[in-house]
Amino acid sequence: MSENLDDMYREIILDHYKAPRGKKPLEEKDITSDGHNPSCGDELKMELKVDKKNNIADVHVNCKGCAISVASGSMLAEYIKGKSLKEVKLISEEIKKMLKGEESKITEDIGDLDSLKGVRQFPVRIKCALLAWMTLIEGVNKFENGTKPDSFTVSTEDDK
Amino acid sequence: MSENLDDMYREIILDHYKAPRGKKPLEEKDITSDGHNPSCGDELKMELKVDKKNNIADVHVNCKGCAISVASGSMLAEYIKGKSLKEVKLISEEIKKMLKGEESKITEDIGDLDSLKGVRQFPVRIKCALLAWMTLIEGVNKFENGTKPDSFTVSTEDDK
Amino acid sequence: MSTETTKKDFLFDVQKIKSDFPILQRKINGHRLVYLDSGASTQKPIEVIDAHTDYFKKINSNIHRGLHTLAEDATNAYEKTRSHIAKFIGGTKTSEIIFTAGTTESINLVAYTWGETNIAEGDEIVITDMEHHANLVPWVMLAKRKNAIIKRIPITDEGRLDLSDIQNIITEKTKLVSLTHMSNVLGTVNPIKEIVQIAHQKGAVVLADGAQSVPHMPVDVVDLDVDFYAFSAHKMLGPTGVGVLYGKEDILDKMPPFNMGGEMISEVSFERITWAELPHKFEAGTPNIAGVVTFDTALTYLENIGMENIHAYETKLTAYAIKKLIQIDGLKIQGPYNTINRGGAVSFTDKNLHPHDISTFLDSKGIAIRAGHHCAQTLMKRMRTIATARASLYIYNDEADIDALHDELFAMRRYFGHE
Amino acid sequence: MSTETTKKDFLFDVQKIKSDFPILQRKINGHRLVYLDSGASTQKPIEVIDAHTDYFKKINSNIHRGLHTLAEDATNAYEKTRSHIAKFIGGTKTSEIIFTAGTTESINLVAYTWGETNIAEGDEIVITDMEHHANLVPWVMLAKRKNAIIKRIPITDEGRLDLSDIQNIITEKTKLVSLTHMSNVLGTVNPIKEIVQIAHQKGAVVLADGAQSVPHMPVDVVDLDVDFYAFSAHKMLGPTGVGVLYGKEDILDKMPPFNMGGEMISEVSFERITWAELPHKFEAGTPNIAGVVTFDTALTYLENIGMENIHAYETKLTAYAIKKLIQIDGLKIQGPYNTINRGGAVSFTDKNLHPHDISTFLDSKGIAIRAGHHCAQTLMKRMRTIATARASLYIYNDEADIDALHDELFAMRRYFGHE
Ligand SMILES: Cc1ncc(COP(=O)(O)O)c(C=O)c1O
Ligand SMILES: Cc1ncc(COP(=O)(O)O)c(C=O)c1O
Repeated sequence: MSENLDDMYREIILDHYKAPRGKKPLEEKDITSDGHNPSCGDELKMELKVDKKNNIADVHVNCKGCAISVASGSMLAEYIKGKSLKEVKLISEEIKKMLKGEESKITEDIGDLDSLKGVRQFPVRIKCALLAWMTLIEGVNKFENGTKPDSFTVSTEDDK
Repeated sequence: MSENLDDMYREIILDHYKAPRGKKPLEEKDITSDGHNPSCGDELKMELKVDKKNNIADVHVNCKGCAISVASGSMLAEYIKGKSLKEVKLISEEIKKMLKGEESKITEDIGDLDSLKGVRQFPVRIKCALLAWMTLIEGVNKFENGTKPDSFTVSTEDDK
Repeated sequence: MSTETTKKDFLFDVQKIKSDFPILQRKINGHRLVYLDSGASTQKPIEVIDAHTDYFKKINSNIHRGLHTLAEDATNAYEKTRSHIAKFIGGTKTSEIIFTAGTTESINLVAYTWGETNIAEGDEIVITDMEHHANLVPWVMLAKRKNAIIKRIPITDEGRLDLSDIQNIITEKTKLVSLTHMSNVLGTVNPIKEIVQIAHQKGAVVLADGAQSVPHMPVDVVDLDVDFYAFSAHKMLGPTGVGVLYGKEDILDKMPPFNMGGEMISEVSFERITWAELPHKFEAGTPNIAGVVTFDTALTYLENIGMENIHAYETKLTAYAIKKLIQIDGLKIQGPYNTINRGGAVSFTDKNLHPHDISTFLDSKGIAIRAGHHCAQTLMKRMRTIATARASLYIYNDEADIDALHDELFAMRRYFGHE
Repeated sequence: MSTETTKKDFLFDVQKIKSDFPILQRKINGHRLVYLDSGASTQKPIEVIDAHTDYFKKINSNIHRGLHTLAEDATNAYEKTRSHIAKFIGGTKTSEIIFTAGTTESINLVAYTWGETNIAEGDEIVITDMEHHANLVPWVMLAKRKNAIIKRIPITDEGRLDLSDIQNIITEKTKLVSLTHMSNVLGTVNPIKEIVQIAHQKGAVVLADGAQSVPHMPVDVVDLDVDFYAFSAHKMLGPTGVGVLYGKEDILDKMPPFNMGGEMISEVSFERITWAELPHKFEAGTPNIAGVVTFDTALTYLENIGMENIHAYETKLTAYAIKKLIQIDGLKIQGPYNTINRGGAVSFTDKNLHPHDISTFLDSKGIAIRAGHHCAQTLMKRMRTIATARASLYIYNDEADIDALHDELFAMRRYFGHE
């Protein structure tokens, strides 16, 4: 399993883990979404500010969990800022595929996110890397459907 | 298990099996007792005539079952005729002990009954050999307690 | 099909197969072991025995929650068997395959969960007159608890289901039809697909007891369209203490869990408990990991021979057995003589001898058969007998085994003086 | 006792024991395997592995109803283990020893049978704040079905039961006290005997979860006077898929059966079903015969070392582990530091690192520990943590294993930049 420890805990991941981006809570927010991973106990709170063009204006992620879930949340915070809701959902689905080892259509340079690939060799840790992205998808979906913020919780267990 | 097939199916046993004694139903009876062995399906009906001195005046045994249960019932019919109720209960308990490999106090010559010993090497068949004797004990007990005949059924499963 | 069968037959070397089963080298009372009790439990090929040893020497660990190499290897091996089974029985989802301790537990699981929540007063549960106690007692007791009604599909004297009145037996009140795919006593293979269609028309759910069928013929639960299907590993070259319950996902999803504890929960607090996703919801505690892992090897062994081949071979051998046994005077086959839709459980009774004496005698010659009610007391009653002797066949049996049985049955009648 | 212990210690050659476990030869990521996850499942000595192989090569058959040699040999071997267990846990009757699939099933059996018939609205069930889900979820759900009340014996910050208010927790309304003998997370060994006395005074029945205790110390259920006791073979060198439920005969006698099917009935008709005598009433269907038979060898292996010796050795090794681990900055032991009434489950948390990262890191060095909530989410909440890392010891561990753990935990902090 762990011959490739450094593949998972890459420099970049440890960097995000030690200094997670998006730490500051938002003053104004349009979306809040909470996720958690019952088998690990990881908990993640996400806040998003959406501008008039439906782009992500600002992000806050607060994850209490392992290095992988924290780093994944931090990378998400960095990556989605300025992207449209549509783009954001698309990339989330592609990251899910990438982590599950399914064929993904990612061609562009996804920067730091690429380093999450190393998690694939550690199947039990995939849920950790997924947590932030599932919480994001759920938040955006509910926002688009007009559901009130903070009325739901994502669980990684729901994802088969 | 069956290196000693002939030990179990001794000449005497086969003889009783092929021509069971006590076949004739009684015209007058003081005790009737039914026994059965659910795991084999063996069924046994017993009728006893008791004289004024509390001796067994006549016996009828009808057993539908394997060679061992039939032979054991036949030997019982032959052996207990003329014996007192007390003697009959005593020998039944001793036969139980003998079959279970416990120490038995039988010293007298018990004739054909001795051949039941061979069954001991076939633990699953012990219940077959026991059936008649348990039915007898039950019948005599109920008779002594004044319970009406034919109101009960013995099951070998009750004997631990 | 018959020409194809003949062709495939050449691929099936019974002597080679016999040599894969170490126990067949054992001498019983000085005779070679002729094992004709596979309906009770089959023997295990060396591959399966070795797989078990390997598991304990190289992988052994608890599963699922572990983050170390052994735990991950064990989890992968365990889940590999699940995928294998899903494929083996017709291509189900892995979430529809639940590991249990055996057929008996599989059926009880359904009775305690689906049954407890779906059967109400006045509802009807339909079984048949040829059920094993495992597929009878749970339903009779459930019906008792719920004031529901047990109805039975009768059987003909030949030992086939009598479907002439089926439309009156399965009605709008029927909530469940639970029946065996193959009788462990008669050998009869029941027309599950036909019965499923009738039951579904009436809105009833169908459980098929596959304990005797999956080991002996190709089974496709998706094609049969059954809602539940149960079987045991130990009757198909696998280890003891492993069973399978297949259930349709939408039905399983709505069922409450059965046993409760570790692995089957998602979140636990005193206020709220949520269940894990399928199939884990139904697998509480540490399962029989080594058993499940080893079962994979048994499935592969069977696939390498081919379930079609196994079925064709056993059908031929069953026909041979019936032909030989009916030559013996006073012997009666209990079950169909015709081998169409009939498996290799061959029950018989002797006019003069109790099955227990038959079994004891044969054992003294190294021949292992079963005698008794075969956990089917109500069927015994229907057949007006208290017990039968049963020879049940598998891939490691051949005509020589049947000949030995036949010859010793002859000798037996002489021994007991019934020539 | 301590001088006696020291003397006996010389009889206990850990290096010899290590060599009995083939899996310990395996290299994990290039390192020797340091197995510190015995609380989840133990490794198996070669004797146990061989016993299993032997069973399948020489004896394998279904049990009880068979009249042939193999069936009788298998039945004898199966029942031999039952007698052995009866002796191992203090000399109970064999009718009081029921084979199950594991601790989880043992406890669920009691909940479904005794619980279903003895717990009514308003009754109280007392558990503790350190229960495994297996001894929590069944009771919470039973209480929900019955409108009964769950009460909990709290724990101190050190991780011991807080019995100060026990007379108000166990009351005349209490029908059942169900608690673990040893915590799988904290290592705490609970004063079962004392609690049984209090419970019996109030008329309550006591179930003790012995999953973590029976493998590690002498246990005498007769002396403890518990009414039910549950444990698993796989946590004491035995096979997976085998558990034990001990129950007092008079209580078992009055309980309805659990799973229903073959072997557990006496007579079956549609009018009347009667149950087999104890213990068979609770063993429906074909059990894990090979597993039960093999368990006998595991018991003998443990007895040859001596449960007193095992307990004394593990106590010493636990003290060593605690002493070493508290030297690491930022590490906190979750559970008692004092090894009196404490077993070798050593949980810890790191100020900066999640247990999953700890476990993954250690695994890369060949060290197998467990990380997570250990099926004890309510205990995690009480300890104000979401998960712990846990090293759990057994007879094949030694100081070198603890040293390896200690050293790699140091290295880990450097790797993640938390020196
Ligand atoms: C205290 C305790 N109880 C119950 C169990 C459940 O045992 P099993 O998974 O063998 O059923 C465990 C095992 O993790 C345990 O540690
Ligand atoms: C038709 C049938 N159903 C159910 C069972 C019970 O299977 P198990 O004992 O493996 O639970 C058997 C096995 O004897 C069987 O033949």
